[in-house]
Amino acid sequence: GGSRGDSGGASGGGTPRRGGRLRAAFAGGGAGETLDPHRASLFADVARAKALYDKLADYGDDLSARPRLASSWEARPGLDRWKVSLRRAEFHDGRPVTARDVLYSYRRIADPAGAFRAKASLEPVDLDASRAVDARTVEFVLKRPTAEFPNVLASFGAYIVPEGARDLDRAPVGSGPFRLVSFAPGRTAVLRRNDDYWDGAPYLDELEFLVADEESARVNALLGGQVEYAHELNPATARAHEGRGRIEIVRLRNSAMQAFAMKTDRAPFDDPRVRRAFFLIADRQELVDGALSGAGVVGNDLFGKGCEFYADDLPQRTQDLDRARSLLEEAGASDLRVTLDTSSVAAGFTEAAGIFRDQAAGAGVTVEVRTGGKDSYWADVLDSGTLCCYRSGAMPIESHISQRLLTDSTTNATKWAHKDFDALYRQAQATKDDEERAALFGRMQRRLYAEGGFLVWGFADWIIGTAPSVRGVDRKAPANTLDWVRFDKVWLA
Amino acid sequence: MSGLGSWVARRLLLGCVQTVAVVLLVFGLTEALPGDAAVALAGDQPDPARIAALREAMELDRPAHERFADWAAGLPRGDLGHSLASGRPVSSYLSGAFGPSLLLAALTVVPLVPLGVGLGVLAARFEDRWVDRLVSAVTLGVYAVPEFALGVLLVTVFALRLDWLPPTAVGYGTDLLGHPAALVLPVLVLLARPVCSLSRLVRAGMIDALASPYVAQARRYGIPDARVRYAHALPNAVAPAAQQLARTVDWLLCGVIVVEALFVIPGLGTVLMDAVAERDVPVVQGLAVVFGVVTVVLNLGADLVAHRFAPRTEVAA
Amino acid sequence: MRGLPSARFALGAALVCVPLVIALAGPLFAGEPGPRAASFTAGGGHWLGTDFVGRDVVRQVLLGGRSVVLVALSATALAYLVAVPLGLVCALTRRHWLEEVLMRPLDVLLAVPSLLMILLAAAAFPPGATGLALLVALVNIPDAARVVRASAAEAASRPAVEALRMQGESWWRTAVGHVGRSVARPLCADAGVRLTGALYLVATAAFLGIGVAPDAADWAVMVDRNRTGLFVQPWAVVVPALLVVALTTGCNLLVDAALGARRGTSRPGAARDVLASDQVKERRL
Amino acid sequence: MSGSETAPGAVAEIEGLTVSVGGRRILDGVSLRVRPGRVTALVGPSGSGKTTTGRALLGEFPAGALVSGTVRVGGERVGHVPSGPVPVGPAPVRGGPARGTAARGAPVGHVPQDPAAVLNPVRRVGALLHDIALGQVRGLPRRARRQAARARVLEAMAAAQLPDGAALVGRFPHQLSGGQQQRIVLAQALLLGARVVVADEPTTGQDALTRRRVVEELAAVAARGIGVVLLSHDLAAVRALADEVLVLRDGRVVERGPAQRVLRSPATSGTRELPPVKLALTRDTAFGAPRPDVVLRVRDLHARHPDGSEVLHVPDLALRGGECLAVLGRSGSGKTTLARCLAGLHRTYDGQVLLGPVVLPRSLRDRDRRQLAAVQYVFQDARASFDERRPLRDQVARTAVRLRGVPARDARAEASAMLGALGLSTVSADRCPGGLSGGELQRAALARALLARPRVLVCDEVTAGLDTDTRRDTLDLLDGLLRTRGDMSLVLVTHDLVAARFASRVAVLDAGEVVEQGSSAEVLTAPRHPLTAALVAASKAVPVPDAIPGPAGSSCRASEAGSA
Ligand SMILES: Nc1ncnc2c1ncn2[C@@H]1O[C@H](COP(=O)(O)OP(=O)(O)OP(=O)(O)O)[C@@H](O)[C@H]1O
Ligand SMILES: Nc1ncnc2c1ncn2[C@@H]1O[C@H](COP(=O)(O)OP(=O)(O)OP(=O)(O)O)[C@@H](O)[C@H]1O
Ligand SMILES: [Mg+2]
Ligand SMILES: [Mg+2]
Repeated sequence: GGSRGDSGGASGGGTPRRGGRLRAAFAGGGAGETLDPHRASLFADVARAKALYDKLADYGDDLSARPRLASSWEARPGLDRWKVSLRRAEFHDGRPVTARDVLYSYRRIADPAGAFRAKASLEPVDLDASRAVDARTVEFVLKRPTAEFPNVLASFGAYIVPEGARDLDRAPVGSGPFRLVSFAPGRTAVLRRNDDYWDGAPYLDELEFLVADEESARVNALLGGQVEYAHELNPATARAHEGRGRIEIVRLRNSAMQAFAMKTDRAPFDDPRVRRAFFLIADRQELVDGALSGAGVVGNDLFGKGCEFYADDLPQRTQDLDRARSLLEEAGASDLRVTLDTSSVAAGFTEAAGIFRDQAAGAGVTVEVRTGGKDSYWADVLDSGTLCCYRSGAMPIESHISQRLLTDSTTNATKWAHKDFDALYRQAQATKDDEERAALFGRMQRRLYAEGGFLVWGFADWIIGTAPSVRGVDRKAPANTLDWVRFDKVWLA
Repeated sequence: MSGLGSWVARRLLLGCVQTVAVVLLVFGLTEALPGDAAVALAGDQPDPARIAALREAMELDRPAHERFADWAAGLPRGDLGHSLASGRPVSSYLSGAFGPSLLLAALTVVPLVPLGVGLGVLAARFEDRWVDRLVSAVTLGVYAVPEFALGVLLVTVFALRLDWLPPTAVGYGTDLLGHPAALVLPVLVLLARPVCSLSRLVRAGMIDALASPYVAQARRYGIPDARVRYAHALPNAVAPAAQQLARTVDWLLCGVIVVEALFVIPGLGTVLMDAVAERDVPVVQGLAVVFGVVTVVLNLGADLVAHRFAPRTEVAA
Repeated sequence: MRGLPSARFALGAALVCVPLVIALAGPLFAGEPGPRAASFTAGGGHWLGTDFVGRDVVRQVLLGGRSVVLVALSATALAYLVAVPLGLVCALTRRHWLEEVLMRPLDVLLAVPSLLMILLAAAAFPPGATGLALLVALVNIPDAARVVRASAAEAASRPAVEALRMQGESWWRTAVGHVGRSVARPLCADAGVRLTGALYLVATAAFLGIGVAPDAADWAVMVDRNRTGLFVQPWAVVVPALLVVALTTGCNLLVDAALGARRGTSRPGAARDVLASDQVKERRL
Repeated sequence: MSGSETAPGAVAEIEGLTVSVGGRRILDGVSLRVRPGRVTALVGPSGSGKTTTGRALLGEFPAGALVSGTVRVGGERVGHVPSGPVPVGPAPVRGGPARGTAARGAPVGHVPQDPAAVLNPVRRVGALLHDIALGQVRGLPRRARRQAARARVLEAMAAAQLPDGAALVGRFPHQLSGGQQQRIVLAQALLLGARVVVADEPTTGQDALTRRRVVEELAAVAARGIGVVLLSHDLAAVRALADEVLVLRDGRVVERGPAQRVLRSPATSGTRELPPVKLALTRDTAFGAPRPDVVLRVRDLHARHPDGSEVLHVPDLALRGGECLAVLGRSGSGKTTLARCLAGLHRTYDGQVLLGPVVLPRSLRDRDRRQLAAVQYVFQDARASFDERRPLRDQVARTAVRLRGVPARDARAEASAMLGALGLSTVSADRCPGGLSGGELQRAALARALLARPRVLVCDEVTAGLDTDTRRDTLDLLDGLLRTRGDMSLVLVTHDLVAARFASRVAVLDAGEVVEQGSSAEVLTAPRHPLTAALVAASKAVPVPDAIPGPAGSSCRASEAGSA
């Protein structure tokens, strides 16, 4: 099982103690928040969904899939049919979790009318052909061989709800570690321990999610003892309080990739030499120190540091302005002017843009920073512009590639479209052997390292603050993985 | 007074037109913003197919005027429509957020008026002496301190260092009255700048009034000092101060975003922020109705006061 | 200078001088940008530490005055340039419809939350200092116009104004030269605080991408953007904030002093001041 | 209150008071003693320093003035005096927390020359009256206070000749006529029960009947033991009231003594021209030279105030070329309203005002320059009609610049000349209005209107605040203009029947109705309407309570009668 992730990095030691109420402050989505797990998109939504529901699988610290409601999975040799067995688990209303519930949930997600976020992740599955073999076995039929199918089971938002459940926003019934007591959108959600939880009942009696959009409000509430857990703190705040004893700072490494995305299909970045020049312009440490306030590590133009299959054998790139300049000259782009799109949509974006602008000036490149509105930023930069700030939460490298780097990827922000690259990916998905697959992923990554569109300059820490009495908070799990905001393993000392 | 009556009636009628204009304007502005609810909901997964599906689900593919007409048709029934983001009725958004906003506004205005007026009168009374200099310098200084800085300072000192007051109202939801201590700091932060601007306007008006022959006459005739100041000089300073006060109340009711965020008070400002971010047009429109009505009523009130304190205007040739 | 209330004047002048000198001369002394350090650190040759993107705060402070002075002052001035005539027209007209035509649309603007306005501007304006000044002015006009109108209404109906009209005096002289001057004090008080408001609106707008860059060297922007590091590296907030406070407080005190002086000299016959002879002498220096 | 410093029997005292502004001595060694129950009158030409002396008793001096001497009220020093201790009295010592405290011991009642200035424009006139009264009924139980205060207010108003007080307390100052404002301020002083009352021209701007009653009331005040300081040009009133008279000239007391002696036998040059009203001697014809053409005509005029009350109804009134029309009537009868309708300052009326054949727009804002220049109005409250921040001459000259297109420089020269002709020196004209006396301002206001070369000049009480000489000079000037400038006609709104006699025609208003109209000779010698008769009678027979025997009194009356 994948439930042992907490054993290593629990914050503070001692034997877990039952009881108590934990209040956790998150940035929220206002009165538009929802309890429907399939609609979850904010961290607060996900944290609530995680407490109320389960997925069949979830990501471990290295972003490989770990079984959850699924007790095991097994592929047919062709890798296009997967048999998934469910463990014995019950919904909050006492009904057992069955194969029919799984199929209902996935069909609901895939329903075009719902426009749910996880629909894209479930795309490989042919849900019409998939069926319930028995009450606790599902056979998934895939549209093509998919070696990383368990990642689909673990994908963001693929929660299992009871068959026929409709009014998930008001009366959520899940199989998760907590049951809902009350919910006021944009303000609070109170949950109580589910004593019958299959993975062992939580230690906490009660869990309350509170919404505080402003970071300083979360910190103040934590310092003032109004909450015991504050999600998403600033690096500067962390530095101010780290080691002072008043609150505990938990840094979740490698949680967010920070990058500049170059559109490889248009000038000037359609020339690989220009892309390479840009790779050499970036002083990654300066970016991490300046834009992330030091809370992170430098990147190497590849996604997924710390993940399974990550190509960490490639040499770390460093700034080399002379080389960059000559590359640009070669490409006939010595007096290059580019516009860098940024926005306050994510922490560090505008800062990184400013810093990069100054670095680029060193190589004779004029970068004009254009600050756009944050609400439509992602849609705006998907197709327009040439260079933009980019970030991504943790996900398996395979998902990153399938979502962003294939010709038919839906969010291909670098417009990376190469038939041979697509073929490599498909080949990897059809390869059952892990090592062979790793080699294939290595080839793909080397290609990206040499001439890809993502200038990945860093990986930001995810910073969480807790009261000293809070124990059992995992310190290694990147955001979006199983052990992140996992309150069933947390206890109050 | 029939003149005044018809004036008020006309203004109220105009007020309805104004509110309609506000709603139209806000609708237009929100529509003109790049992106729509579907894009906003898609967030960092701007999958075009999904956005299209969302658009269809939210009926955003219909022309703007049709959607507006639909929404407007519901108004007479008191139906403000449903949120695009959550599908919940807009009225529930408004009713939930109006309480905290109203409470904060009321709690701020109650001490604001005596404090602002009192300081202004005090400064004017001791014009150019140390009291005035102190009041002027402090009010100006405080005014120049941004809200967040003041908030952080107050929270650090009174909540985190001294532990006298809770640092935020997190978790109290709409039941703020049940936790009066949590309201002290937000109200102080909200008060700080309006007190300064109000007191400066009052001071300015009072200095002229206190130097006037009619105040000298009242003094000479042995009217108690306080009464001279408040009943005879102050009315001359009231008109601009009333405007300022109306603006302040308007601001308090229509979005004290920083303070709401800093102290986690779920008021109208927060709802507006979220709704705009989500391009939740029906909610924004509902808010526009509230803001329009509030502004119209407050401006009318301020104009009535100004009218009363410039009685001679009625005879202007 | 003729008998300005000297203490207030000196204090105001001193307060204004520091930020003004830094704003005007600062860029000359700023020098070349040094290498960036980590954000919000102290020491390392940085007297006032580093800011949110690791730049030297001293240098940012030296560079950051000009835009503040230019944008905020011009926005405030612009707002009054429109609001004063507008408010005066409304105060002086006897035509209700004209007043309604001018003021009611402004009320509509007032009812639109400024956040929405700024967001729209962010989307519609190409970012630029001029656009920003215009926007800040626009946000302030309705409000300022109401204050002008309210303070001027009484003055506008006095016999002195009737006499001016009887003389066929031009509207401009009547309105600005007479009515405007009689309500100069409340207007100056209002303008003084509005200047501060304009400053921070500039900062907010910068954060949303309008006008100055979000990492611009600009005192108001610095205050806003460095706030996250307040507890690690307070100077990056405190120093620019103090300069802003000094600038606006000083401006206001100077205006107060000037108004006080004007009252002392320009209404000689108001016959209400009792003066000891020595006081008189002091006043006539 | 020690009283030791005050001369025995004096409630207030000025000793060797010298006030100079800008190097000019506007008061020079003035001494004055106010005794309880006695009336001390200050007379003298306009600008001689009466008002300045009166204000000194209140502890007020022109800003920037150099002052020496002593002022004591009730034994306490007032103001600044060089060696003097704390400034006391109601003087607005800037910012002093103690101000006004001493005033409570010895309040000095004050009826200023320009009453509008001391009436708070944004409060109802009853407000201050009520506050004063409340201070006096503190002893009563809380409930009864309001009632009692109100009763006192109404009583004081009645004493100040405002019998319909209940209707007036709720009005704002601008809703009262000039005379009513003055009486409100008088009522304040009466209500106050001060030991000293300074009454600055309390009878100007009042009709003859009211004037007589006001004089009676002041006599009654004195009889209550209050010291009254009467500053006045109204020699009849002075004669009727004063126990002691001081004659001021250029800030110096040139003559002082018991009223009978001073007014009868001028001892020095200062009073040479005082007693006889010389109008009669210089003039035996009516003003101007009337022609038959009608310059201005009022047709079926119904004027309302914004509250809806109709205050004026004039069916038909014509002004012929070169003629002088006097408008008479009791205070509050609508004279100013009529004048303002003509001038375009009062626009809520039905009916027409025609200039020649053309209907004049109701509001002066709709009149073009020629129409503006054609009808000019001299405000009843001259001080309020000036911008207090600009030098007077500049303001006066603007008329010529704006309405006649004269270049600025020439206009200033013209203004100086006109002001000079009215007896105002260039030096005073270069001051701001605050630096001029009431009479001086009145003449400046006249000069301002004259610079427009108007075809119709509407004068609202232009001579009210002037001494006999100046008044005569001013009227002479107007007469001269009427004669030389054939195209000018004059509407003289006045309470001054002497002046009215020189008008070609007279219209009498009562409660907003024209009750009598005709040639002045007819109307004033054989009045048909009882009101006219009463006014004429009252102006002839100024009450002489303790009759001042001798030629002084008779000379005045004789001269007035003789002019008829
Ligand atoms: N704005 C107003 N609203 C209501 N009533 C007014 C207003 N202004 C003046 N009145 C009243 O109208 C009447 C006529 O006033 P008007 O000023 O014409 O009198 P007047 O004859 O000039 O008196 P006086 O000789 O005292 O100057 C008075 O009774 C006055 O109280
Ligand atoms: N602030 C001042 N500066 C210079 N001169 C002044 C000032 N105030 C008054 N005066 C002058 O002092 C003289 C006396 O003025 P005051 O008002 O005492 O005269 P008055 O006798 O009351 O005249 P009137 O009868 O016209 O009211 C006038 O000539 C006036 O111009
Ligand atoms: Mg006088
Ligand atoms: Mg009158």
